Amino acid sequence: MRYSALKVFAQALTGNKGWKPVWREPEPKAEYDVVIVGGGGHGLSTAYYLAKEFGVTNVAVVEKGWLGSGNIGRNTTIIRSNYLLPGNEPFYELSLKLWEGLEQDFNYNAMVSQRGILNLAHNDPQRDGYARRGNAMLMAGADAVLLDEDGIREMCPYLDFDNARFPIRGALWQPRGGTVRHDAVAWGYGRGADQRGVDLVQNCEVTGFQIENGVCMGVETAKGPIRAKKVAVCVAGSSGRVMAKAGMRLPIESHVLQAFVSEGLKPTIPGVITFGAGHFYVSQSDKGGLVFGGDIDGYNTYAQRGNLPVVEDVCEGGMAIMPMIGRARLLRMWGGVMDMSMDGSPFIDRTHIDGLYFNGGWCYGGFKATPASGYCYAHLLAKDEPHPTATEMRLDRFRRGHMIDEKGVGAQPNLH
Amino acid sequence: MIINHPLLGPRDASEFTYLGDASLIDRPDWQTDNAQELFHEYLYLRDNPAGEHRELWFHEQGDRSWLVVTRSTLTHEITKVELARDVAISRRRDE
Amino acid sequence: MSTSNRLNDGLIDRSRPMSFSFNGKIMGGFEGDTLASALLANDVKLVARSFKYHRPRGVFSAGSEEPNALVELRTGAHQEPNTRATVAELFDGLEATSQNHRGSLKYDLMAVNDWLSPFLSAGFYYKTFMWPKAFWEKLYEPAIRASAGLGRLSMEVDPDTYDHGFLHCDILIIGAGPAGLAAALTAGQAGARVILADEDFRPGGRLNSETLEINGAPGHVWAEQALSELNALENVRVLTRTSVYGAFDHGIYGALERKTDHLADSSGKPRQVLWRIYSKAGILTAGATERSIAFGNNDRPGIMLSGAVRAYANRYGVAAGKRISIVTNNDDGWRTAIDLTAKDVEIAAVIDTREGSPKAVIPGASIVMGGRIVDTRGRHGLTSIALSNGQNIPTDCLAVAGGWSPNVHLTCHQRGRPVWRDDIAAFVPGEDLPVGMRVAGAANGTMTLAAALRDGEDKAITVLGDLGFSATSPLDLVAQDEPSDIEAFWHVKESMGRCFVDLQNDVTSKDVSQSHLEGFRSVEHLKRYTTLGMATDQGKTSNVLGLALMAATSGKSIEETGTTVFRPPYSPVPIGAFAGRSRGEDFRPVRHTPSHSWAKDQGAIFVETGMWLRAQWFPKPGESHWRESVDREVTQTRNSVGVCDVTTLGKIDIQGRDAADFLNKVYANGFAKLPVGKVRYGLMLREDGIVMDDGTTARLGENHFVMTTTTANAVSVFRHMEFCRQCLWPDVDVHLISATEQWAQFAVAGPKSRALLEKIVDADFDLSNEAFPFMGCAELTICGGTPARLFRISFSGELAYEIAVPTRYGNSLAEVLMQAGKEFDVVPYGVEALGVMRVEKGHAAGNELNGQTSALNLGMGRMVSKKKDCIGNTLSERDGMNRDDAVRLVGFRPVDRSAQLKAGAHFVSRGKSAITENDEGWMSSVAYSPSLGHSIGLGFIKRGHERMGEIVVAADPLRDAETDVEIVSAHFIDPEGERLRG
Amino acid sequence: MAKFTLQSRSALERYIMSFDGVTLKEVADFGLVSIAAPIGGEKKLIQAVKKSYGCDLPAVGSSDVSKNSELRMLGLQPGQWFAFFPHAGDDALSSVSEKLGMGGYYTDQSDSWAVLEISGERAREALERICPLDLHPTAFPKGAVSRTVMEHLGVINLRTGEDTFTLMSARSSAQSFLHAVETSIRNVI
Ligand SMILES: Cc1cc2nc3c(=O)[nH]c(=O)nc-3n(C[C@H](O)[C@H](O)[C@H](O)COP(=O)(O)OP(=O)(O)OC[C@H]3O[C@@H](n4cnc5c(N)ncnc54)[C@H](O)[C@@H]3O)c2cc1C
Ligand SMILES: NC(=O)c1ccc[n+]([C@@H]2O[C@H](COP(=O)([O-])OP(=O)(O)OC[C@H]3O[C@@H](n4cnc5c(N)ncnc54)[C@H](O)[C@@H]3O)[C@@H](O)[C@H]2O)c1
Ligand SMILES: Cc1cc2nc3c(=O)[nH]c(=O)nc-3n(C[C@H](O)[C@H](O)[C@H](O)COP(=O)(O)O)c2cc1C
Ligand SMILES: [Zn+2]
Repeated sequence: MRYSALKVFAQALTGNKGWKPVWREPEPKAEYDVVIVGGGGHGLSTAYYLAKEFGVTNVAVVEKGWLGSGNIGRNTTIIRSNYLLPGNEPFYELSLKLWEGLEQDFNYNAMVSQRGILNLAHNDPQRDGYARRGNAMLMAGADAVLLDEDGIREMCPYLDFDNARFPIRGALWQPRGGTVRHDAVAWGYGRGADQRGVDLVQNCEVTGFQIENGVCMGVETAKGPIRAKKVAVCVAGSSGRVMAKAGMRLPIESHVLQAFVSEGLKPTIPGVITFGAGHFYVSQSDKGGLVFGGDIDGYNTYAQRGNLPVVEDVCEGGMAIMPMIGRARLLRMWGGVMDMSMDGSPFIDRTHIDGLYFNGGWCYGGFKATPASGYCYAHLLAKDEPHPTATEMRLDRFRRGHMIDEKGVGAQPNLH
Repeated sequence: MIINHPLLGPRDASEFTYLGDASLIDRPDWQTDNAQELFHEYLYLRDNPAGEHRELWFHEQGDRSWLVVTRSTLTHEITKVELARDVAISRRRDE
Repeated sequence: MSTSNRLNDGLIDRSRPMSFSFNGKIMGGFEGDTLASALLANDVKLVARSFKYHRPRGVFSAGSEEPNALVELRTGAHQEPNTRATVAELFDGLEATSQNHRGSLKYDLMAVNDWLSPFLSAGFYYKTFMWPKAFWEKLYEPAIRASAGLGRLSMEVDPDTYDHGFLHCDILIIGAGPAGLAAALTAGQAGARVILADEDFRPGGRLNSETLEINGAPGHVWAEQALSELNALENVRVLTRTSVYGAFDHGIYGALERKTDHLADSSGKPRQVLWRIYSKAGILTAGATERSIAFGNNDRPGIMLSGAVRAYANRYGVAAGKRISIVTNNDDGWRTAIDLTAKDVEIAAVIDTREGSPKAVIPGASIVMGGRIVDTRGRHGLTSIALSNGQNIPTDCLAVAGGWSPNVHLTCHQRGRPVWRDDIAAFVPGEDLPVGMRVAGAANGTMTLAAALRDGEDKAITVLGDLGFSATSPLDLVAQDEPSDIEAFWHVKESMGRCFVDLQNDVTSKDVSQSHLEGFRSVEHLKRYTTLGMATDQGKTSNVLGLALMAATSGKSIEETGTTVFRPPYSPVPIGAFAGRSRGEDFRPVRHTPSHSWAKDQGAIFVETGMWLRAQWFPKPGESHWRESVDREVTQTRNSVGVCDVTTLGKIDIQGRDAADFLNKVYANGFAKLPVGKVRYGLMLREDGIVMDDGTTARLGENHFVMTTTTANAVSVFRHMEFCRQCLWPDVDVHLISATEQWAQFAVAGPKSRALLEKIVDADFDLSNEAFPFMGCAELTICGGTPARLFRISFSGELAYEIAVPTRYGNSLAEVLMQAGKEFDVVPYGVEALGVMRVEKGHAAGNELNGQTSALNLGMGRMVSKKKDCIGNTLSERDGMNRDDAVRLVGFRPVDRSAQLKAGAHFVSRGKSAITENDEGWMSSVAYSPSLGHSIGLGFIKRGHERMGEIVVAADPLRDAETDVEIVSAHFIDPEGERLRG
Repeated sequence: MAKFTLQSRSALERYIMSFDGVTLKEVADFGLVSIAAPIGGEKKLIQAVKKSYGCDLPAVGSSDVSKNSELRMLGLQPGQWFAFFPHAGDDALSSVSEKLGMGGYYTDQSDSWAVLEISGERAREALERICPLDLHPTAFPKGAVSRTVMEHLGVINLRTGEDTFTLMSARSSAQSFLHAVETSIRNVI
């Protein structure tokens, strides 16, 4: 069913009774060309692009819960391509371009809202770092603007310019950055994949891999075994525990990132604002809630919940830059389990087991990557060679000494 | 969270700084033939278990002890807390 | 003042009348009122507009679960959006305004949405607004955003303050209703350390709203007695106006105490205190929340929860209407009729969805058993209800009794799942409670009074036993169990008009079925597709109804359908409260250098470096641009002598028999053979071979070293060294302690530095080049016996020293150096000049040691010893870190000497365009060199060390600049190091 | 030749202030010396301390007072203690090391800390607003000592009496430390 204003109008007149399910609820077949493990953003977009761009439609996405129950359903929805390193920046810029045409492409309004992202700088070295990054962005064909204090004041007069412990000295602004209605991304990709014949199998946990003579032949699931020519894992926060079933240890730890939403407020801030002298970033959802977050809790966990020190730290950061939010109430806090990699950058790669592929290590930044990750993973699965923007995202890069460490904090995931 | 410090009793986790898997105690021998590979595994690869996890916490705002905490990554329940130095010494003896 | 709906009695203080205003209209109430009770007393029915359809709405509940009656409380910077009128205590002069409407509350222009509602059904926006593409940004999105949200922030700095606090107890009891009070009495009398917290300003829970009796007295009287008994116990702390908002790991609870919200003015005290409560055990006695029933137009002002109608009558002495009807599926609804009748309030009808005989005689009311309401009327307030049997009943208030849902919220904060109980038609806490938590009373599904009291007492006895206390004597409370039979009833299918499920977000029963139709069938999909339960009330009165409807549609049981995830906070908490005092200038502590007050007197400009405030430069009269000051400071230092406070560098005192070996392992370069009385530059790697930090370390004795770290890494280096000491090499005899704060340290640099120091060191110390050469160190006395340490090290490249004295003398030493140096034209310099001189000398600093660069990149590859075990040497040998085309740190100068270099520019070869493929490196630090008279830079470029003299382009598209630069040695000044050795 | 002399300053200029039920004052003129025991040398050090001061090297988390009750030995971390005593000059280090001799490693900490004493019947109520430690006498009795965090500052808390606590924090942030403790008092009084 194609969506349009006309369709909404026609349905309204007939009591909204003629809508069709966005996806079928199929039982898994015995065998597929590709089984994608994980029905999050990346799994669904991979399926979508496999079918749409590479003509591979004999595909199943196997999801242990409901579609979009993982990090795609709980992230702070920021999209941007303001990366520094050549192993990353072209990939994220590809992703941003895909976002820009996404809704027309999959006929679903995910409310891609490009109202800009503002990274505040509070000292000279930070500003120098942003300059280096802004230039890297421009050189990769992205957009970037370096703002001075006056420029920021004009854009966000309510920031604390006068009484701040760490005064605002400048900012890197990416006008094309912004937010997207996260759940709708999963639904749009899911619907698009389903329409092209992909089986989306919910409530079907993958419990093991069928590995025979070093070749992966399929998966064991809660709904029985499924054979597959290729098994493509993209389970984000569950990467460690899933790949352990294939006997693999990964350069990944699972950590919780909390996020927060305030009660609904009339328009308060445009776009995204990030604090540079503490852990706080914020945007406003289309429902009016201030959606904000900060640092990860910092300890290994698979529980989708965090603790108070980070809650306080994040709110302190918020009050430090925008003390007018003091009387806004925090409505809900939640957590998501993230696949924190050893250098803060992701993997889209084959494994040493033939037929088994891995996509993960997205840390707190994989939402923005959803389109490109799906596109590049589909490329790898269909052609068995990496997409040109994802050649560095290899599992063996630490062995070879080719880290992609944007933050420069080394092999300690909780610092990335 | 609360970490029941072996010397000081229950203390808020915010006094501590987290490092990671307690296997970081087992630093490889730099002179073995495949030292580079061993160091790669030591520094980069993780069991990352869903369940019991032995991990290193530093009591930075306390007695400056490194602790090995055994904690479930599913429930956060802590079942054991040891001084890392004791753990390190006993591992050496085991070798 | 008309308080037309006031009844007699109630727990308000009629001797304390108060006036308040709503939308500018001034009205009266009493102490003990909430804004909601006072509005109802004044017959104000319409108080708000719903989120999506802008439907007129009135007060729905009498507690924190309120979905409708949200107002903007107070004015100006104190304005507080989305405040529940049902918990806002009345104070004299309170001002409130309604929110979320265009035009007046009564004639809201946005109410057109209500007429358009068929087009705005669940998820409509995902299906449209996509064409033409360009319209999204310009038209659709702005329109959607403008209509989003409820209340407005003032956009002014929050003028109130907030505090944090920490409490410890054996047992935290959450909720001071009958169950909580019974538990607290039991636990308190047994001597346990007890905290009893309640959201309400008046403890007692439902006892305040009911006519039930305990020990022969009205329940609220017993509650008062219990409370004074508890207050008399030293081991019990009662916190009212305190909501426990979350249950966190290991018995930590978060609670928000509202200190001054019930006052007109906070008088400079914190408005709220956010407590972190550490408990050994918790007893949740949070009661239950009533829920609604879905029938046609069940959302009009005047339609309220039955228990709330009772609460307004019994507790606040307010009749919620003049002619009240009740619809119920359980016995509790009847009590509303009974209590109101006793207060002479006219009851129009009692409609029980169950068949059978009436549960009470209600004079004058029509009683309809097996009744169904299909529609209601009254645009701005209820006027009548229509039943399926054709009856039309004029009524201005409808009390809805859909059953009670135990407040299981906190039992689920650690991923616990509640379980369904058919007999009470409700979810009760499951087995997987937060560690240490027990649940009693209505929260546990124990819905009736006598049983709730007993449950509270029993759970307290169990917990006491677990903690090793024994209960003293039984409470022996006498109370009755009120009738509480229920037959689940959710939805009048034959309704005319929409049946609202989530009142705030305007989710209707049709949205639920449409969600099912479109495949959003899991409760979590239902929630996200329809926004059910996502409003400020988090669906407290509506979630169970919504999922019951979903269960019915999908043919599953309610148990199978399950609930969505409960998340903190139980009731919303201001962001300001979470931040506490950490805001504005108090966001983080400030660290001052020992000479801060002297520097301030000199008019220094300060800059934040981490937590430190450091003098950036010292402007002189007549200098109008910072560069003038900095150039002067550099020039004068290089020509004569300059002084700079460098205390902020980390200092670690290292002692022990194995100290030298230890340093040899934590540093990449050798330290074992450093002689006593000498300093050496040390390069510290991370295990991955990337540079972690650098600094100088002095050997003061055979077993005694002092290490310096960079300012930024002082803490992390200390932590790392403790890790090495305790975890990697646990047998070594090495002891570390920070000495950063102990010593005030000054760089004294420049050709006259020796002459200056000679004036202050005590006579016996020989400063000559022979006696105290470059890289020497010593402990000595200065200024007549003050202990000091002297290091002959140089960051500036000049003949230079660092001198340290105990911090107490730091400020004085700055003054003395200035006095003694006057004859040499001494100059104080700040971090800016320090930075210029280090760039001139080619020293790497933070911008170069950024955690991404290896010793090889920095041109120090050869320092990494291959002959010993040290942190980082093995992995620094990986191929990827030893590529031929690796970037190298070198110097850059503009071909056109008048050009200004910019840090952050990227290098491309001449003739190549500035795109990623051609990127060869970046400029990390720049400075204007007054010594050379032009701009200089340090940067990393591929194979830089082999490209001396080559001209490349520093591309800076961000600032629209491209500058030709020449690759040169990083040592712009005195490359042979003659000055510093002189 | 030295015609210059250096003036000493206390961290908080000898601050003192009384509130209703609480007194807050700077403790100045003290010596604070860290003592570490060489591995294997603990016994010897304990004997030396016993002999010189008549007190124990206490367990981590507790303190012990010297025979003449002038010096307090604080157990702060395994193998490390702080000797805390009234002392005016800048030779606190040698005054300890000379007494205890070669058996330990000593580091002067006298200038590293700003020290406040908070006392009075409402002192605990004020501390409740910043100190995460359980200060109930059963959990933190007289003589107990612990490092913790208060308002982002590391603080050593030593209980010297029923209602008297000595608080030590880094000297460089003395002003923020004082502000934090003072605010806690003002917020409750
Ligand atoms: C609080 C928070 C905020 C964030 N903010 C941002 C942001 O602002 N911008 C940004 O770019 N990124 C952000 N992220 C990161 C981003 O959400 C993730 O990187 C990204 O969603 C991960 O990819 P995914 O969508 O495929 O993961 P998921 O949605 O987590 O998908 C993985 C799926 O695998 C399923 N699965 C797991 N194990 C199995 C199994 N054994 N069998 C079958 N299925 C299985 C899971 O149930 C899950 O549905 C944030 C993350 C969090 C938690
Ligand atoms: N007959 C029925 O159908 C029925 C149903 C429900 C309740 N009741 C009545 O309710 C009472 C049950 O007693 P109870 O003590 O279990 O409950 P209660 O409702 O009397 O008391 C609960 C208290 O907990 C407080 N509270 C809730 N959540 C809190 C939080 N997070 N933080 C702080 N405070 C919080 C509330 O303000 C309230 O005062 C009995 O009187 C019973 O008669 C009857
Ligand atoms: C961008 C964004 C906006 C959200 N807005 C709301 C909101 O307005 N109301 C609400 O109750 N929850 C909101 N949530 C939180 C969700 O209810 C939910 O907590 C989150 O998706 C995690 O799922 P879980 O709590 O079921 O684990 C929002 C979440 C996100 C990611
Ligand atoms: Zn704080």
